[in-house]
Amino acid sequence: EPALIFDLGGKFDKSFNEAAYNGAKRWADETGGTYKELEMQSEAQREQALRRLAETGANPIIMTGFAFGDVLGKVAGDYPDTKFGIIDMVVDQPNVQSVVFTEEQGSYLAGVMAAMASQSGTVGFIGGMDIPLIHKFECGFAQGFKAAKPDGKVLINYTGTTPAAWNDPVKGGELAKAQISQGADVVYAAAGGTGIGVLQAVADAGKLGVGVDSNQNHLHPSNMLTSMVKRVDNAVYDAFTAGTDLEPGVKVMDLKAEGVGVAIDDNNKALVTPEMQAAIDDATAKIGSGEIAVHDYATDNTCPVQ
Amino acid sequence: MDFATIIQILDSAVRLMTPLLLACLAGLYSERSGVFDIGLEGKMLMAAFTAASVAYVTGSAWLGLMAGIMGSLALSLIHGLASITFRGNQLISGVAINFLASGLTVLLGQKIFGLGGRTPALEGNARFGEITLPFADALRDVPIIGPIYAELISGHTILVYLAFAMVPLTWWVLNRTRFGLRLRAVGENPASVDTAGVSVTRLRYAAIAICGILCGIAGAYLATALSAGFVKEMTAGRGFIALAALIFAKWRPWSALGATFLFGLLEAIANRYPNLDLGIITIPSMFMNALPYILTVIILAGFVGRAIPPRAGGEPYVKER
Amino acid sequence: MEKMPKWADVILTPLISLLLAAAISALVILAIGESPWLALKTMIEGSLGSSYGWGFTLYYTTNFIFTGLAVMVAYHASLFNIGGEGQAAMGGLGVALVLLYLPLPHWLIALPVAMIGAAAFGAAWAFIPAWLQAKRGSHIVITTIMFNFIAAAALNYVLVNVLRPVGSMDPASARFPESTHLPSLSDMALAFGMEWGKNTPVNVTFFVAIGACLLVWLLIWRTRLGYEIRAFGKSEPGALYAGISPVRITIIAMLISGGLAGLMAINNVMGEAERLVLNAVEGAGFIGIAVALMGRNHPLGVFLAALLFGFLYQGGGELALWTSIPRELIVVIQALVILFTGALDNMVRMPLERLFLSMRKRGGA
Amino acid sequence: MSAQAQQSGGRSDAAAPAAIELRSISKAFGPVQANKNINLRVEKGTIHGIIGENGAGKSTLMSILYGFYKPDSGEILVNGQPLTITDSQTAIKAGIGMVFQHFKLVQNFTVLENIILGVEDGRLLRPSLAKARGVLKQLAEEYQLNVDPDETIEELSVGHQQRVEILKALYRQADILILDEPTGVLTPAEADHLFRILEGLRAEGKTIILITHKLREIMEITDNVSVMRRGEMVASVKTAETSPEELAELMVGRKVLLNVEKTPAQPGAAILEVRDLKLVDDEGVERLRGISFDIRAGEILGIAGVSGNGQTQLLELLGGYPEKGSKVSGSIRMNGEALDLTGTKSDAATRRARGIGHVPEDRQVEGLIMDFTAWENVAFGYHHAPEFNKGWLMDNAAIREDAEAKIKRFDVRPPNANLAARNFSGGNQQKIVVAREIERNPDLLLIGQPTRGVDIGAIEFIHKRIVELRDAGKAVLLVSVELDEILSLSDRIAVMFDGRIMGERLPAETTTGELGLLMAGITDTESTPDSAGVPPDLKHVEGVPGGQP
Ligand SMILES: Nc1ncnc2c1ncn2[C@@H]1O[C@H](COP(=O)(O)OP(=O)(O)OP(=O)(O)O)[C@@H](O)[C@H]1O
Ligand SMILES: Nc1ncnc2c1ncn2[C@@H]1O[C@H](COP(=O)(O)OP(=O)(O)OP(=O)(O)O)[C@@H](O)[C@H]1O
Ligand SMILES: [Mg+2]
Ligand SMILES: [Mg+2]
Repeated sequence: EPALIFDLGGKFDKSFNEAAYNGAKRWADETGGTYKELEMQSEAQREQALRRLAETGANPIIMTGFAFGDVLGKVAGDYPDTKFGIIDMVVDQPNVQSVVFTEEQGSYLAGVMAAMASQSGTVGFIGGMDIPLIHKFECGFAQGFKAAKPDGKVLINYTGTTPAAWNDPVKGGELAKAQISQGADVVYAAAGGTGIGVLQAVADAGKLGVGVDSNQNHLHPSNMLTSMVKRVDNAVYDAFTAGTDLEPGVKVMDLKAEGVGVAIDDNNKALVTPEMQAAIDDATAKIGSGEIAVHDYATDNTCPVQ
Repeated sequence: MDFATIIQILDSAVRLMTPLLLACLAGLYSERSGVFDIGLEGKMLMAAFTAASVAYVTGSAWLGLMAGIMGSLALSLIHGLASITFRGNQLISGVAINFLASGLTVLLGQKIFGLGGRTPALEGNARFGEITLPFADALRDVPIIGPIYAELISGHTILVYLAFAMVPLTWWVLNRTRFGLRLRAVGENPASVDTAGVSVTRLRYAAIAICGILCGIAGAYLATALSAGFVKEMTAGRGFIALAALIFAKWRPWSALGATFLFGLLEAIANRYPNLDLGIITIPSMFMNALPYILTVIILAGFVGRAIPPRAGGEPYVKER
Repeated sequence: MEKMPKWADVILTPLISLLLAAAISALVILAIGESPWLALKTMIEGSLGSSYGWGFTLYYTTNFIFTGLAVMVAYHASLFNIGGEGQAAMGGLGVALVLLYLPLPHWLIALPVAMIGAAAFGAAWAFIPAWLQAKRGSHIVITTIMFNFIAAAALNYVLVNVLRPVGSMDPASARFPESTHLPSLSDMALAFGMEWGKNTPVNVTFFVAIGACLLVWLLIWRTRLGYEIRAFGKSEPGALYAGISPVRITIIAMLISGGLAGLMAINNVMGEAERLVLNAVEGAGFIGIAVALMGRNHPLGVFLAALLFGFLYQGGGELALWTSIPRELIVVIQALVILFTGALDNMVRMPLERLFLSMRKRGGA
Repeated sequence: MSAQAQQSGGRSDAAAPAAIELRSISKAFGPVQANKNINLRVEKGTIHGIIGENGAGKSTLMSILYGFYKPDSGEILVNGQPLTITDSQTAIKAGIGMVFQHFKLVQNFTVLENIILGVEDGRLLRPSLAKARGVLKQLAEEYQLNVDPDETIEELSVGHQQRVEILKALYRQADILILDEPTGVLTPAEADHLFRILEGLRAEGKTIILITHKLREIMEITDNVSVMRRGEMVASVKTAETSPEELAELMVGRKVLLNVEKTPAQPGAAILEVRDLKLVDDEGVERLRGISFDIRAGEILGIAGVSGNGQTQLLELLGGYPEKGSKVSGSIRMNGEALDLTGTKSDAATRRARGIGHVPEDRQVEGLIMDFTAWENVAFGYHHAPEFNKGWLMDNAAIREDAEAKIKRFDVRPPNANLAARNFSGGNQQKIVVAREIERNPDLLLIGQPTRGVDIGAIEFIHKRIVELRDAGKAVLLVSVELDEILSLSDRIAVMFDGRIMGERLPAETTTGELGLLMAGITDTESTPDSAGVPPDLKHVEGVPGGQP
């Protein structure tokens, strides 16, 4: 029986935990199988949860979030017969599959779209807490935007310094309004529950929003340019499907593997012009071929643009 | 910084200060009556939840507002029971109320909507819309006054105007009415009120009820005006900031306006300048986010003297032991 | 003459209050369509039913003892320190810096040094609000609230930009050297050939916490400084009359308070995580307020209240982990426990007093 | 007003009903039986005194009558009609007014606001305030009760605060006025003035119940007097048919010496030399304007004066804790050595170490920590003393032992060192403070208002101890607003007015009249008031004999 462990944000975090949950649910719905799921309550529980699940025979055990990396590194060796999967972090152990996403590539595409949709030449990015992971989104977005509009401007805000930063739609809305008043007409939110407020404020102002992680286009049809989807659900689904045969090593979910991408559906179809679509396809191809190398902020903590 | 930017920042400050102002005035009523209230946060949170839920279900922001007030009032009642009727510790009661709201909102939200404590997004009449004041559009192009009127003063939701109207109203109630006189007296020396033949209990309950109503409006404003629905823990510490503003304002209504405006303004400025580039160094976002708090401390240390709370504050009125 | 025997006040009243809280909690659980019985069973088994559960319960207890004592000491000087959260976070920074940058060959050496680092950083973070209160009259409640936010920002910055190992995504410091790892209670039990609480985070810090309770008790009720703190807390004019300096006491009490809050880092940062992560304090600073107030500002009370919260935390964690009951239920239960034992205690005490009084009258007549 | 209505209804009984009749009233506070089966009859149009030791239950009984406490059993008749008094509103409606021992005023309200509190005429304040202003003016003229209606209470002297309380009752048209220890905080002159008012009220047919510890006042003004002891009413007599000695015995249950016995002083070397002491408080008001005096060993220097003329500041300054932010100059020498006036060595702890004991004016705010037990309070201020400490820790056993001994020697009741200070009556609280300060045998004892609100048994005791200390060759600085106390205890009297010492007199060679003049700032050389120097809070001292224009 596979198991899934959510990080502290909880499974309904409107972000990647929720995406993981959707993947597991899809697997359960399709196969009729059952799985165990756990939500973390505190830092100290991580190890407890891993060990308890491993001891009860759950296999594979998938966990979301970089915060598990340290503990998994410690625990995995004690349960050589159990397969583990960790998302957003690389853990070098023989029975661990590390799934990493190239958020910068997906964000790059979103940046390209934003540049083409923007009339003012100014777009915005709103992150939750100021942590490296979110800079990956920011930097990819900025690269894509600059590639299409070299003299355009990206406004950047982070919501806060406590976990409340992920759940403050009011502040998110206010940041969006501040960016809009500075000319931004497309705003990309990578801020969990805070993003809901961002997208709402953007829609209220008649501007365009870009969602994150799961497809959020339905939130404000015709005011959502797109969503940068990060297919955590696929990663979980695949892992559950692989079951005990989960392949150890690093699994890169990149643009090519459709691990990341921009969502285009009925809600935003009207906004995606043929030229835009062409640009997306072009960029996708070039990134795939390596012609465009989107810089990953995490490698050196710097961003080539801005 | 040009004039338009200043207007935009002030406009943002007004929106950000409104929940603080309402909560601050709520605390003012309660604390001037001698009942300390660190549960402002919890009451706002509960109100935000009930307001958003009912607004979603009924599609009416006004019904949502009523529900927000009810939700907050229910917690006020618990606080009253603990701190007035049973003469318990007001601080503990406040702490408990914060926990209670934090847990109950998500628990109920999950039970009702199954979205992990969120409510579905509110649309149309389920939210308070922005009001354009008369002549706002006509005056917009008049220099200076035009933008001030059209962009700063006009274009807020009704709750913002209500919050601002509460300031002179509160001042008037406290200083010009019988109720206000008694309310202030009961916070300074409840025995004086008791020996005058007026019920201390009833007065304090009345104060706490007003506190509940105002917190209710604040919560409803957060969930149904500023944003479009409830998200868990969405008050994000605003109740505590309101408490700080209340002390800062030395428990006075006009000063409360000033104090909350200051908080709103500092936050608006920090929002506007997320990375202050000082040429040599760039101040990281973390510190711009903390700027309102740092400046508060500096202002407090430099310009505001000792704040003396209402004399009977925090103590239950005990006649016989 | 007392209205009722001391045991009734100290044991019976809280017990009945707890039962009331439990009863209401059961109603809440029923209301969300779950079984209260199952919930209770899961909580008790998960937290007290095995050495494993105890290992976690005592770990959380240790955290709460430190923050509870911190609030308590300041409270005796009538200073309401809401800043435990920030002070404990800063204590963590102190521990991390000491352990990462000083060569410490053995935990027996590392522990005292880290304790100094933790206490010093916690105390330093309490010093500014204390100084502002003493000298400038800035209200300690506001300044400590503000300092919580500022500490979070500072930590956010330090972890992301200074302590984070290159290439790591995780805003956390590197692991502390192996030599500084604290023995867990299960290791210690194993040394005596006992199998106890394997893989649980409770560590030697638990004993440090108990020691802290004793020392704080001595400090407050047996030393001149404690006497002065209590006197000042009860009456400032009285303190002046007795030659006690308000400035000195305000600052010293807050330094001790901040130091105690900072010491919590020994448990969670040094003992459990063995590295510094963002939000390591996880609200323990705020729980400390409830613990101190419920513990009636006495170290023994703080210990018991911390144990109760440790139980709720671990039991609640288990509940959320292994049943479909959402984890927020536990927050509600905590709230009810705080409410009934801490704020509505007179609801139980008053009738009890009447009962004892009438019993005595009948007995006397 | 129901009482008046009934009166005008015209009852045909030959004997007029009593204004108040209490029938077997009982009241317990938890285990404490404060009132036991009390019967009391107060005739209409009389002044009825109630006396009794601290804690006898006087205040409780009156609070029941005023509806502040609910009796456990018993019956109350007002003007012959049974009346269930559930709260103060009922009592007020029945025409009962009460001035509490501890005033029930809102400190930061104006006089006017305090007056109308609870009897406003409508929802808005403005008309009520206007009306009250008019009525107040009328009452002020009628009864000589002048106060500035716009002053806040905290700026008024206690005497004036009391006037406000009386005005409150009169404004509520009280027919029956209860005064609980009204003279405890008044100067003799103010007390005289109050009595003239009370007599005026009686002449108008109002009934007055007066609680006091001062038998002189009972004899002077009351028609009847009731004595309480340990919760019971032990006697009710006509004042004309009794004597102070008899009352004292009834009250305490033993014979009491009403006058201090003391031998002439044998002054030695100067212990304390004060020169040109000046103090400006943080609001810039000059509180002390150059005070100089000596106290010698074996001598009691009494400082007389209306309160608010700098005595408090003088005591606090000598005690080592002048008000925060005040500026001090001058010099103090103790046993020939200078004492620091500023800096860290000017605090109360240092003063104690130099041999200065201090019984502060306000025992509840300064002298005691009310939540500490009696034994903890016995170390208060001396908690650094070696005999109370063992190394790093305090020696609680030693402190406790010391406390038990002091409680025994000073007959503190109940003799339970574990009781919190707040659970002792005022008199017994005072004994704890006096015991602590006197028993350490200080070279100099500062003692402010030693017997305020204390019953006669305890007064006798405290006075004796002070004289004993003097006889042991120590110096005593006594500050009191009780001229009787000053006259009977002091070896020399200095009168303070407006931060200055107006003159020194020997008790045998002066009179209350002369001291009263000095207290009002009038020296005998110039007979016009020193109007230039009258501080603002003395604008209303017309109660002081000779101080009135
Ligand atoms: N509110 C109260 N709660 C509990 N006990 C009280 C209360 N008030 C008074 N008592 C108790 O009742 C007894 C009578 O007190 P009361 O105040 O009536 O005495 P009193 O005669 O007015 O004394 P004093 O001369 O000091 O004013 C006291 O011994 C005290 O222990
Ligand atoms: N609310 C109360 N609770 C408990 N005891 C009380 C209360 N109020 C008064 N007492 C007790 O009643 C007694 C008399 O109190 P009261 O307030 O009448 O006079 P006091 O201020 O103590 O004395 P004094 O008349 O000397 O000023 C004291 O023992 C006092 O501690
Ligand atoms: Mg009394
Ligand atoms: Mg008394």
